[in-house]
Amino acid sequence: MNLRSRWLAVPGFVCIAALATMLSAYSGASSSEGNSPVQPVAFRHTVHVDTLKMNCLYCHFAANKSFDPGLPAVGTCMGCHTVVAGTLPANKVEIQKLAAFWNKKEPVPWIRIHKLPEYVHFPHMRHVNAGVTCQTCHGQIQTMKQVYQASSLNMGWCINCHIGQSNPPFKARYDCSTCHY
Amino acid sequence: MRGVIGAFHELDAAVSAIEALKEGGVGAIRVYTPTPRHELEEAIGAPPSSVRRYTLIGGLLGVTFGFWIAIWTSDYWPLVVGGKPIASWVPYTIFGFEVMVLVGALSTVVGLFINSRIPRLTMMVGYDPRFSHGDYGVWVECPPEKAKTAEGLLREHGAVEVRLER
Amino acid sequence: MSTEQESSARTAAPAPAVGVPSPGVKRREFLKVLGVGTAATTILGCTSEKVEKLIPYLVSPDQTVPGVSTYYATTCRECSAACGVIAETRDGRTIKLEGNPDHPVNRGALCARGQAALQGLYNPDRYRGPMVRRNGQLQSVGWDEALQIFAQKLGETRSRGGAASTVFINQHESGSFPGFLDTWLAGFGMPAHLSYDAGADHAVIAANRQSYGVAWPRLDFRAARLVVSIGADFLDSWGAMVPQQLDFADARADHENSPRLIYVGPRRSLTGLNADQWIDCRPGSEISIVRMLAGQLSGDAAAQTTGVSASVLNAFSREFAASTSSMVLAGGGGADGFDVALAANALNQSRGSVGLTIKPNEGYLGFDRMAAPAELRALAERMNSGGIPLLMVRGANPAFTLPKSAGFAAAMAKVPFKVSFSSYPDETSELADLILPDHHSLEQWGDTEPVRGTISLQQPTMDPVFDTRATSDVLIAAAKKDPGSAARYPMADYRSWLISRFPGGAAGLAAALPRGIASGSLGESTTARPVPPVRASTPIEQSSGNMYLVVYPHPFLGDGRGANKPWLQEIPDPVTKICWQTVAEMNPATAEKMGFANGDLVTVQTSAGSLTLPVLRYPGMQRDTVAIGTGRGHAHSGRYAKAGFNPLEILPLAEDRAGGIAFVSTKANVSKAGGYAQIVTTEGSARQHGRGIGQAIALVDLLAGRPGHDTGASDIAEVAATGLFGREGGTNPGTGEHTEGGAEHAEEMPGDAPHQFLPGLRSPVANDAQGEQGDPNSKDKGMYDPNHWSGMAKRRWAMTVDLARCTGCAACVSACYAENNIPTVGADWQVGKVLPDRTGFGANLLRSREMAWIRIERYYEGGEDGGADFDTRFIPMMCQQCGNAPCEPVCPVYATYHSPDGLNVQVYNRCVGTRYCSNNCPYKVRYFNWFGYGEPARPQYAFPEPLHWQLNPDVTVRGKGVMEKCTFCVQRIREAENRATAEKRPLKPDEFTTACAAGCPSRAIVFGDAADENWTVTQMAKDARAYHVFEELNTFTAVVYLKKVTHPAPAGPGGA
Amino acid sequence: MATLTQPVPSRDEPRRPNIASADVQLPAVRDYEQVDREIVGTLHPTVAWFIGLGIAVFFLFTGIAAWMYQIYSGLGVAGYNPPVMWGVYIITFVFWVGIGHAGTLISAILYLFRAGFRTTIYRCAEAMTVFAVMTAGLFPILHLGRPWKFFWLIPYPNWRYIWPQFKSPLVWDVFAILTYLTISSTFLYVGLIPDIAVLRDRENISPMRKRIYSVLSLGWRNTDSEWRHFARAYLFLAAFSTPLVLSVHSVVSFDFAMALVPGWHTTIFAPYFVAGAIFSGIGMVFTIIIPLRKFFGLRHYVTINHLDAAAKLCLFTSLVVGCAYMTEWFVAWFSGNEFEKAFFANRIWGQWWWASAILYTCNMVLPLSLFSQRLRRNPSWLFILSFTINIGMWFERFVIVVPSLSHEFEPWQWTSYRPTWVDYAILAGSFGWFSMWFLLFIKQLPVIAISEVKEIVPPKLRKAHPHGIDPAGRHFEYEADTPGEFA
Repeated sequence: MNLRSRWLAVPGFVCIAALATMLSAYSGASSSEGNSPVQPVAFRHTVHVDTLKMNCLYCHFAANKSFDPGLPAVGTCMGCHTVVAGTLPANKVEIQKLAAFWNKKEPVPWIRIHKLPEYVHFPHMRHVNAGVTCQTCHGQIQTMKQVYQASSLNMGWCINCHIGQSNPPFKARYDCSTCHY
Repeated sequence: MRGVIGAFHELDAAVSAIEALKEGGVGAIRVYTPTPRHELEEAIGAPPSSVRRYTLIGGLLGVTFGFWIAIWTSDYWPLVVGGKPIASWVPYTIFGFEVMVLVGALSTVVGLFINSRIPRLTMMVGYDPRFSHGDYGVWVECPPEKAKTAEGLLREHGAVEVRLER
Repeated sequence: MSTEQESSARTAAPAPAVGVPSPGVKRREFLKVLGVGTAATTILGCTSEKVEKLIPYLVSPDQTVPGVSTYYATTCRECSAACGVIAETRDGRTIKLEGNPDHPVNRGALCARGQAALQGLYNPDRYRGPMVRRNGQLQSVGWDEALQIFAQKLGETRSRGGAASTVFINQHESGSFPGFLDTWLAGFGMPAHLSYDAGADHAVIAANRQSYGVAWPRLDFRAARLVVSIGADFLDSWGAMVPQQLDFADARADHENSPRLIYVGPRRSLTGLNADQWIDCRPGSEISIVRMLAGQLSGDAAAQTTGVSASVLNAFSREFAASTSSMVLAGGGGADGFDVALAANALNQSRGSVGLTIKPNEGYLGFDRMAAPAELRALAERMNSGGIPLLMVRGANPAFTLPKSAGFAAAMAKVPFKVSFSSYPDETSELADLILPDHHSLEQWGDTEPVRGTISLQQPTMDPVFDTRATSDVLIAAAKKDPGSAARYPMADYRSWLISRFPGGAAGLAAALPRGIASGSLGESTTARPVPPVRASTPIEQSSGNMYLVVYPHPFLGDGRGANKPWLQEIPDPVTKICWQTVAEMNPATAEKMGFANGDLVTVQTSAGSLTLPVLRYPGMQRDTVAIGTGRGHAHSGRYAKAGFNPLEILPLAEDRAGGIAFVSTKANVSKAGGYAQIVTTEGSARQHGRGIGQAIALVDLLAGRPGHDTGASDIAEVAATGLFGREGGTNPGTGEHTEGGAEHAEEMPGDAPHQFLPGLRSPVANDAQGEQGDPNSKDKGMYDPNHWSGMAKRRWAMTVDLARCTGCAACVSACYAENNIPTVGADWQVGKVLPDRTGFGANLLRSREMAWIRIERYYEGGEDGGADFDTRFIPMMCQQCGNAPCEPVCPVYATYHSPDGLNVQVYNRCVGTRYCSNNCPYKVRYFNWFGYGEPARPQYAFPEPLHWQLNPDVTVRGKGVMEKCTFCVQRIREAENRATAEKRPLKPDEFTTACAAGCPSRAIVFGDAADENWTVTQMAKDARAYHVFEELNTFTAVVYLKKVTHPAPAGPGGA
Repeated sequence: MATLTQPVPSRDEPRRPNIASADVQLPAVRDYEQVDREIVGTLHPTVAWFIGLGIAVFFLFTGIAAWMYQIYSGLGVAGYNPPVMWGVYIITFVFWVGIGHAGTLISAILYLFRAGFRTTIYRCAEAMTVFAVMTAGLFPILHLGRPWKFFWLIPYPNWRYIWPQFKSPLVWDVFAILTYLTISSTFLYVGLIPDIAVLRDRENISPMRKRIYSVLSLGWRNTDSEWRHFARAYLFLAAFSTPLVLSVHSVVSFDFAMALVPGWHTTIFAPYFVAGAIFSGIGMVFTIIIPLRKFFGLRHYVTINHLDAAAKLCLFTSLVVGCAYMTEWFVAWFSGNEFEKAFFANRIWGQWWWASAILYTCNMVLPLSLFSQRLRRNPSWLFILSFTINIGMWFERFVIVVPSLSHEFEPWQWTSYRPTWVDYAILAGSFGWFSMWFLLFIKQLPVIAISEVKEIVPPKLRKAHPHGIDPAGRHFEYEADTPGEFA
């Protein structure tokens, strides 16, 4: 490395660092997009939604009437799984895990994947009733072997839809107090 | 770079040497001086510095950017504050001005750097530390065959030391 | 730099909404609360990266939808009036109380004490389970063991023949429980219980019974033209406050037929401040006034005893004689209170007011069957003599609420076994041997008959917070353990017992529950208890001292039962504006003469003891009188109740002839103690310096369409006359042409908006807010364009506040605290931990750091010399949602901006905390989070478990270092919009309202869409009395105030 | 043909000119070698210097500790008393920004005006400017409720699609202060380049230092073309800095003037603040340079004539500031605005009379002493006066910020204000921070511009010495300091 290139190295590094910071900010790398934790019970959305054609609202019963989509009670699961024990050995193990929770009278401690910041009010029902499909935000959940966070869930991602730049286009109010109050 | 460097204790000696060298057409002259003196400047007779062009362009770029960033960002997500127009040019002149000063001044410095060829990484031929303290140096770039003439002229006008660089 | 911050905030993040089990708090087993979506009651400022659990229900509860509120109608038990409330319950927690609009007593309104019932429910100092005293210490035990002990003691007492002298003291309540209790007691051979309410005015109740045959008649202010209140604080602590306030405000709002109110008494209470005239008689001389009004005494003679000038009294006398319909109300707790009340009632009867303005047949039943305090004093004597083997106390706190000179606490120590059913630690339960904590009234079943023919139901709104049990169920359980009684108690619990008695049975109950009321009667006895032998007291003039001592019930804390609720401690007393502190109130002129500055410590010495406390100069004091409020200074209660002093410690025991405690019965020696304690108040200047904040208009001027002269706006008037502002409506020669609602302008500056009110009430687009100075060709951008597809700019949320109705009771403030998760900051541990420069309760308030988004300003007009002739202006001051908001353009990060629907929005998570917006707010309605009031790990945490269960999940809990303020309950606006969208319809006019407007017991606040003619607010804003505060600043506020209407004395210009 | 002569004072003119003029001379400085020797000679650390640095660092750490505590606990530990939402931090911010104005004024404006007395004091003043602005720049961050979010005030692209609110005076501040900091440090650095070259070219210098100085001097070789561009660039920088220095304090004054608070909302604020800033800046220059010329033995560089000239500037700005005060009173009275009147009554006679009294005494009354030539030429008096000016100017900002906020429109919200130990510790820390940088500066870099001093020192000539000597052929005599000079 000659003298000249050594002189250029310092500003070069600074530039690269600045560029990387900016790119990461824009790409949403600061979100936990792609996060896919292993759940206490390996629930298969593929089986329930894709194969059995269950409606999302069967389990997430409040998604069309509350801010909160609702999480199925263990009792809801056991409504079927007292009868359905699974066919594949791998699935049988998981259903037994579920039954174990039920027998202990403990709820399943699911690990949360999709989490908006605390100060954002996200009314599920407004979105669901406006025809925004679950997949728009949660990705092709019916094909996910293990659920992961499909979208960045950062503010720019929200805004894109609200100002009608999504496909299919939706439009919604986009002043701050729509979500932040 | 080849040439002759002569060191002078006295200012008038250096001035007369420069004038003599120019008259003799020995070669390109470069003067080292611990402080800028009008006498030397006039003797060399160089054209005005082109730093001013950098200043002008920088200033214009700055004022444009200042107004643009303020207006474009306000308009990008229009929110009314205090019943004021969304892009209100009156307060935005502050950005025009400040960014003009910032970019204009920085590009002036860039102009200085480019024109003066600094930062310089290598030693300059003929330079001697004494030139930053008190002595004047007159460097003539010339082929070896003209070196004798140059040396003669320098010594004649009072150079305390003359050195050939090759 | 901020890693420390972030990490501490991060660990704190999910606390309120996502429950972390902690020892001692009992949780619904199936309600392992979920944390999805609405988990917004958390600290902003951090993105939580840590692994968070989603805990589902084990079994899904029927009917509830997570994130959607359920509403239960029940009955408020905070005082005896028994108002109907609707409890909003979200995910198993009651988060807000509102008045029940169908309820005959409160008709949808709710007072501050009612709002604060939630802080009783979630009080962090509640007993978490039964306790028993072992080796002198209270120790937790299980319910089985506690019940065993209880049953055993009952049996022991009976077997030893002590049953007949066993005493049960119950916090007074109406309904079927008292009867149930008496039956139960009778089953054990025990005498009927003592139903005790230290906050009720026994002399008046007894006099009413004697005169009218009922305990508390309905007061029809609308029928009266002159109301004379002789120490009766009917807007506050005297009787059924909420309905009285509703009726009074309604009467005053009908300007033409509104009554004039004259207040007689040594201290101007809240009613006194709302009065048009105050007659500052000496304590104990009220009877002379009544006799004067009755014509039994000349004005001159009355002037002798009362210390009021004869001319005032003669004019008063003439006015009273000339009035067509009048109402004389007596109260004030004097030693001759019974006689005064009887005389006043006689006056009403002789003038034919009974049935016209005073309606015994429509009276309130909540004050029936109350035991006189003299009975408790007598009980103390019996206890002292050792005649009581077993004492049971539920709810009441006689050890604190009786004067210390009655010696109740000392006597209680001589009772071999004391059982307390109190939910909270207090001075009485502290002495108990067995504590069987009762459910909070919001956790249990019950009923009451507040007015004849209507049953008001009480039902649990949520599962119990702690391991408590309803006393009624405990009694049933104890009876079942007793072989003699078991047969009579076959029912499982009190609810079954209630159903069995309820008209229509279980089906009837189920049908009544949605509205919380049923017609019918429980047929309970309303007969008066016999008055016990009363101890004669010496006349006040014969006691020694240099000043009269007036002890009065605190408007919020009452007899002390509200003292451990931080809201009630923090919300300033509506009269004195004191928080967290007990002061000695004195007339400024007297204090000046005696050399007492505000805050100087004085010693108040009576024959029963002495108390050293700071002086407050309060112009509403008679010149020879010192007043101290009750309620504070608990020795054994919760963490918040320790603030202040208890004047009952120095009150010599005196009883009126009805057996009530005489609170005004002695003189006291007031002397300088040396030392100084800063006054904890929210008041800066009590004078508005002619700035026209609270404006008023005399009734005659209003009716004649004249602008009138108002001292409250005089300086501004001067300016307006010189033409520099020229925008002051109240002072300009009115032409009567109220085209847009306001008075005409004297002069207009070029470029001013052409009318006074509507510019601020229209859509706040940039061009509009600038009036004619705006560019006519400019286009409104995006959402601000009224034709934008979002339609947001079509609305303009606005509010009117009718000062002719507002009584300054501060119910709106408490409603706002409850709705908007406003932290209280006055506890002594909520200050800086290292070298704090101010300590003690209220330390943060000494630095004006209170967080109330709406505050009641109380300005005096006139009476600068300390005289009685001053008018009071109460102005609820909240964010004015300016169309041309000064706070917005100074925010560097758009944390505050104007929304297209007219709100001045505050985005908490965008705020960096420069506080410039607050500097630039002329109304000073922005509040800064100086400490992490919402972060559980901090000493400043304002919602110690389980108080945080009350937090509204729709509202962000603001983090440290951000600005917050009123946004017209934007969460309610969004909720209503969401509801309308779900039902695929537009918003209906007056479909919803803000928390302050909903709670207001005088209906002074009206909220709505000012851009839509169908909303009430639009009509209200057109009133001739309408004005904006600081209109000359061109802020174009969305809050319109309607001038107070004063009623000067008919004869002269005096009065107001 | 170049002329080597410069105007020579005629025999009839008084020897000690009463008017500071472009030809302020340094008679006791004879040649370039002396300049190098004496100025470079100040760069040796002494025990006293280390003690001073230690004290500065101690105060700095006190301030840092207080700030850490404040960040952890929240702003409540400071003495804020709503609605007094701004206090010591903003006062101190404006104070330091004001201090930071004299340097650029002296180096840029006086450069354009060819005021000769600037030559020997400008480096010092300019360094003071940079460090003062560095200090001032901390306060807007430090006073935030959430200081870790300060970068939201800077327009940077982000995935939220949100930007700063450019109508806010605080964003103007960000731009003005950052520009000013950048430009004033650039100006300082550009002026330093030839001097660093001098330091680099010394003999007997350690290789490490030589390397550092080589890098910092950017390979400066004193060639004629370097000097030519340098002079032009310097001129443009001065031309940019002149309106900048006026704009920066105007923008700072807009923080107040743009608000509608009585006592803030006036149009005179911009000139009033700029004059006040220059006034306080010159006060601080005296505070710094009078001890410096004594301890560094530079009395023949910074002569009494220099101090005299600066004192006149000080007097002038004091008169401007005094005029502004009186205009404020007049406007309050003449406007008939009740809020303004009530506020001024409270400021002068009410609650805050003591602060106003300090302010008026220090800024309006005491500087009048500078009408006396004797006092103007007495460094001890100037040194004492510089302290009262600094105190007075701090209180000027106090009187602007606190009484206005404590006595606004809404009487119900009238309050008081009392700082806590955290405020005081951070205030002390700011002085520690400033002093630390300045002390480090004076021992590492020349406090007097070597190459510029050389410009006014007579160059060696073969023929005669027409410059710097009187027509009789004698050197001007070195003018001894008048008796009674500082210590």
